[in-house]
Amino acid sequence: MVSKLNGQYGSGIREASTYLGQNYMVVEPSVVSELLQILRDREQFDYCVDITAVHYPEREKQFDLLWILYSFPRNERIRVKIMIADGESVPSAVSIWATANWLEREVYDMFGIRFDGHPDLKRILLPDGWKGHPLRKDYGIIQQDQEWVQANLGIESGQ
Amino acid sequence: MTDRTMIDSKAIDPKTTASKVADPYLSHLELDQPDKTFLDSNELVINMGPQHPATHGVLRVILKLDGEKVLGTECVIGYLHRGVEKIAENRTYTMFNPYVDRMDYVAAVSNGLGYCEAVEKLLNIEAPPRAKYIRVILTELNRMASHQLWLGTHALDIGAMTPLFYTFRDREEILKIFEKYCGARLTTHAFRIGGCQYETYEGFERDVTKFLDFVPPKIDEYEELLTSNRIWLERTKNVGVISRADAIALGVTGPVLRASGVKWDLRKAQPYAAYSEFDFEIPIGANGDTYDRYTVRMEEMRQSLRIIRQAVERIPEGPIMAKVPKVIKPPVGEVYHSIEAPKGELGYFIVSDGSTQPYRVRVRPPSFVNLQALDVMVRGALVADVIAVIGTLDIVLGEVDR
Amino acid sequence: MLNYITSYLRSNTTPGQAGNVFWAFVYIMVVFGGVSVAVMAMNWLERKALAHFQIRLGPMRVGPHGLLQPIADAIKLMTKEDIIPAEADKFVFWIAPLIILCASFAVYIVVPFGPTHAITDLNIGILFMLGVSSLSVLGVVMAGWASNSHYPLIGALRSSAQMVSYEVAMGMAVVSAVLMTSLHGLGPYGVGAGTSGTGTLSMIGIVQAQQEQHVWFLFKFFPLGFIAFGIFAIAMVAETNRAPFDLPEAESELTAGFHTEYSGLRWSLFMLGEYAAMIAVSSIAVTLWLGGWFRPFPNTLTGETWDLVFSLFPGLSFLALAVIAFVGVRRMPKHPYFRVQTIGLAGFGAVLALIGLILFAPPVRDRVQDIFWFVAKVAGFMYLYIWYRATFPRYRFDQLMKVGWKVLLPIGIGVLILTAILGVVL
Amino acid sequence: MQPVATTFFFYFLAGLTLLSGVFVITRKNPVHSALALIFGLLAQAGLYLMLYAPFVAGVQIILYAGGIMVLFLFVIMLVNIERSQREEQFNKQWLVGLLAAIALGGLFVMVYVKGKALFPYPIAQPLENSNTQQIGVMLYGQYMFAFEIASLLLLVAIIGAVVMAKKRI
Repeated sequence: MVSKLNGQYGSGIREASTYLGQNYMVVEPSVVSELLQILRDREQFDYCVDITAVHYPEREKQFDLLWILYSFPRNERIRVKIMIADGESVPSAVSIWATANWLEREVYDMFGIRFDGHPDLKRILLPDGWKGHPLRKDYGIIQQDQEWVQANLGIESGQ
Repeated sequence: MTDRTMIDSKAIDPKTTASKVADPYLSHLELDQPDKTFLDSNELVINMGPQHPATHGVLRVILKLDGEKVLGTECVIGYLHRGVEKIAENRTYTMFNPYVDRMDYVAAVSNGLGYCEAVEKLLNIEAPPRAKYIRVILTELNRMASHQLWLGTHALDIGAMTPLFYTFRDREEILKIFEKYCGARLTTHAFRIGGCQYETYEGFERDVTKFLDFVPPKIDEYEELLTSNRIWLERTKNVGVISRADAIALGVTGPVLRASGVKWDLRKAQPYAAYSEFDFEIPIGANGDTYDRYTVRMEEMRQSLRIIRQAVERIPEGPIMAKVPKVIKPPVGEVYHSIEAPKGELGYFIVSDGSTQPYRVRVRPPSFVNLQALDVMVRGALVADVIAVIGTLDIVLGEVDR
Repeated sequence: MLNYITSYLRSNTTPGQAGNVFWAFVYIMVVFGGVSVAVMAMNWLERKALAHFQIRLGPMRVGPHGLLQPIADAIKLMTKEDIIPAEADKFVFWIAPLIILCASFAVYIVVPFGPTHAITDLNIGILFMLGVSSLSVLGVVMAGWASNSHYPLIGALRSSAQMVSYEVAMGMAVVSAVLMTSLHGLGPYGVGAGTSGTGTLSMIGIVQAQQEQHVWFLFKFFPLGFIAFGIFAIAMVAETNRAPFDLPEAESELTAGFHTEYSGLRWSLFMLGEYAAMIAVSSIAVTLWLGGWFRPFPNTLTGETWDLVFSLFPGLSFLALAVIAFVGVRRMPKHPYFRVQTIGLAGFGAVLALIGLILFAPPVRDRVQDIFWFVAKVAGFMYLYIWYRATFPRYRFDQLMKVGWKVLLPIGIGVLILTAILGVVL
Repeated sequence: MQPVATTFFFYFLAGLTLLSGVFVITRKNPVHSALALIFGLLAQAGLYLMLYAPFVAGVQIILYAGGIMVLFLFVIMLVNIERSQREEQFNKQWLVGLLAAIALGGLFVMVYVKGKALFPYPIAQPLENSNTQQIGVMLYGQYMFAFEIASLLLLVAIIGAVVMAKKRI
C-alpha cells in the first residue's frame, strides 16, 4: 500500500515503517489532506480513531500532528503523522470524517493548532476566553489563566 | 416564548441571542433564521445542565427547540476537566497509573488495563498468563458493573425507577469482589505495569463463581421489567437512530456502534489480554436505535458472564508479574494501544522520550467521541428523547472532560 | 336546638340535602380532616410500599417503621424558608397552590361515602366533580407562569395540555356510566318512561342505580362497562399527573415541572392537592363502576348471616392491623435504644385494636360499614397508583397525547355509542 | 335542597362578580385580568346554583372556568406582556366607551326605577323533573337544528385555526 502511495506522491511521504507492530507514516503537510481522503476512499480507512498532537518545543517544526486511522474491512490501523511549526494551520478533516470535529477542536484547545475549513473551531474543554494552550510543553502544570479565573469565578486563584 | 418568561441568564436570554450573539456557544444554532410560522414563530432556547438530574454529571446541553422539537443541540463540556494528559507528563509511568482510574470512574478497571497494556507494549513485555486471566475476569466484571449502572440510570431517566435499585443491588456484589481483591471499590488501581500486584485472595474463584450463578436470574429480572414493557418500547424504539454509515463516520464505538449493525469488537478484532482464548459472541443490533443499544448491552452482560466463567474455569497457575525493571524507562518511541472498554474503544497513545516520565499521553476517550453523535441522534426528536439519548450513549463526564 | 342536631340522625339523607347546617359543618370538618390524614397516610404508605418494591426499607427512623415520618415532614415543610423568586409574579405565585388545593378539596363535597355520608348530594354531582377537579389546571398553569422560569413553564404547558385532553376521554367514560343509570327499558331520549330509571348525575343516585339494577356498572353490558372503566382508570392517572403519565413533573427532564420554584409550605400544598386529587378521582371510579359503598357480593351472598359477616369486616381489618403492629413490636430489637419506638408501636397497635373493638359495636358497625367499603375500594386504587409508579417508565409527551386522543377517545366514543344502543335495544 | 342564608349569598356572589368585573378591565397585566375573569365566572356559577340551575352552573365551571379560560391563559401567557403593560390601552376609544357607559347606566337606572315590574316571571322554583333532563330534552328536541348549526360553526373555527397555525399540514 505504501509503495502504491509512494508512487503517487514520491517525496510527499517521507517515512513509512512499523514500530512494535504498529504502522505509521510521516508525510509532508502539503499532501496530507489529499492523502487522508485517499486513505479513506481507496484504502478503506473509514474510521478516524483519534487526532492528536505532540509538542517538541526545541524543534523547529514544533508539533507532531497525528491521525490514527482504522479500517473496518482490513482490520488495520495506521498512524499518519505530519510535522508543523507553531502558527501553521492544517486543512481540516471534518469533511472526511465527521468525528474529526471535536477531536480537532480539542487539539486546537490544547495545542493551539488551527484547522482550516473547520466549521466551528473553538475551545472545547477549556472555557472560551482562556489564554494559553495547556498541553504545550512551555505551559506549566500549575499554570493557569489567573485573569480569567478572577473575572469569571470571582476567586483569587483556582489552585 | 416571551421576554417576560425568560429568566435573566446571560446564556439563554433570547433578547441577546436573537440580535447579537452573546454566548459564543449559540452561534452555530442560526438563531437569526427561525423556521417561522404564524403562531410558533418563537424558538425556545433552553439550557439543560450543567446541573440537571439527567445529564449524568456536569454536561451542559443547549437545546434549540421549536415547541418540544429539537432543532439543534450544542454540548458544552469541560466542567470536569482536570488535565489528566498534562498530569501524565509530570508523573512517572507508575505514578500515573492510578490517575487513569479517575477518568471513567465506573469502569476504572478497564482504564487501568488499557494503560498498563499500552505501557507494556512500549516496554515490549507481556504480562504472564495468570495475570492476563485475572485481568480478564476483573475487566469483564467491571464491564458488568458499568452496564448495570448504565441500565439503572438510563431506565431512571426514562422514568422507570425500580431497575435502578435492582442494578445497584447486584453491582454491589461486583464491588465486593473488587474490594476483597484490591481494597478499593470504585477506583481500583487493580493492575500494575507488567501484570497484577496482588495474587487473588483465598476464595476468589468461589466468590466469582457464586456471582456467576447469582446474576443471570437478576438480568432476567431487569429484562422482565423493561424488555417487553410497552412504554419502554415506545420510548426507545426508533429513538436516537444512528445509521451504520453515520456511526462509522462519527467514530462512535462500543455498544453504540454495534447497535447500528457493525459487528466489531476490539476483543475479537484485535485481541488483547487473553481474550483470544475465550469463546463469546458479539451481539449486534439492526436499527441503531435506543432499544437496540439496550438489547446489545443486555446481551453483552450475558457474554461477559460467559467469558468470566471460562476464565475462572481455566485460570492457569504461575507468576502474576512479568520481569519489569524497578524503574520503568521505555525506549524512545510511540505506541497506540486500545481496548474495548464498556463504553467503546479506549485508546492510549503514549510517546516516550526514554525518560521515566511519558513525554505525552493521549487518551482516546470513548465517551467523548460518542457524545459527539448526540446532535445527529436528537435532531428532530423531542426533549424527552434527548434525555433518553444521553442515557443511551452511556457517557461518563469524567472521561469526556478528563 | 338539640332537636335540630338529632333530626339529621333520624333522616335518611345527606346533611346538605337535609339543609342541616350543623351536620354539614361537622361533615365538612370530618371529611376534610379525614382527607388530610389520608394524604399523610398515603404519603407514608407510598414511601414504604415503593421502598419495598425497590428492595429498600423506606423511612425507618421517625417513629416505629417511620410511622411519624409524614408528621415530621409536615413540620419540616412548614418551618422551611418560603422562597419566592425575585422575578416571580407574587400574587399569582401565592394563589396558585391555593387554587389547586381548593379545587381538589372542594370535590369532596359530593363524594358519597355512604347513602347518608356525604356533605351534600348535588343532582349534578358527577358534573360538579369533573368541573371542579378540572379547575386545578388553572392552578398548574398559574404556578408555571408565575414562577417566571423555563422548566415550570414547560411543565405547566404540558400539564394543562395533558389534563385538558385526558378530561375528554374521561368524560366519555363517565357519560357511558351515567347512561347506564337510566338505561333499562326506556324509550328514546330517556324520557317518557319517567317512573323508574330516570338517569341521574347525582353521585348517590348512581350508586343507588347500581343497587337497583343489582350490578356493578363494571360488569354491566359486559365488556362495555369494563372498557369504560379501563379508560377512566387510565385517564385518571393521567389527570392526576402520576406515573407513567407524570410528564409535568418528569424529574429527569423538567426537574420538578410546574412546582420547581416552590418550596416549603407552598410546595407541600401542591403535594396535598395532588394526593387529594388522586383520592378524589379514585372515589369517582369507585362510585361509578365499583358499586360505591356496597359490600362485595350483595347479590350472591345474601341473608342475615352474610350481612353480619360483612359488617364485621371494618372491625376485623383494624384488629388485623393491630396484630401486625404487635408482631412488629415482637420483632423490634431488644436494645434499650429502641424502647421508645417499641412502646410507641405497641401504643399504636393498642389504638388500632381499640378502634377495631369499637367498630364491632352494632350501632357504630351499621353506620360505618358503608364508609369502610368505600374507603377500602379507594385504597385499592391508591395501591395501584404506587404499583404503577414502581413499574412503568414514563411516556413521552407526544405518545401521551397519542394515547389520549387516538386511542382512548375513539374507544370511549365507541363505548358510549354502543352503551346507548344496547340500552335502547335491551 | 333548602337554601340557607339566601340573601347573604346572593349579595356575596353578586358583589364578587362585580368586583372581579372591575378588576378585569382595570388590571394592566392581562394574566391578572384573566384570573379575575375566572373568579367572576365562578361567582356566576354560584348565582346559577342559587337559581336552581345546577346544570348550567356545572357547565359554566367546566366549560368557561375550566376549559376556555385555560386556553385564554395559554394565549395570554405567550404574548409579550411587558410590552402590553407599558402601552396605554384603548385610549383612542374613550368616546365610544363613554357613550356605552352612559347607555348602560341609563338602563340600570330604568331597571331600578321600574323595579320588579320589568320581570313578570315568578321567582324560580325547584323543579319536579331535574333541570338537567329538561335542558337535554330542549337541546336535542326543540332546538336540535340550532344546536347542530352551532357545532358546525365551531368546526369551521377549528379548521380555520389549524390552517392559520400550521404552515405544513
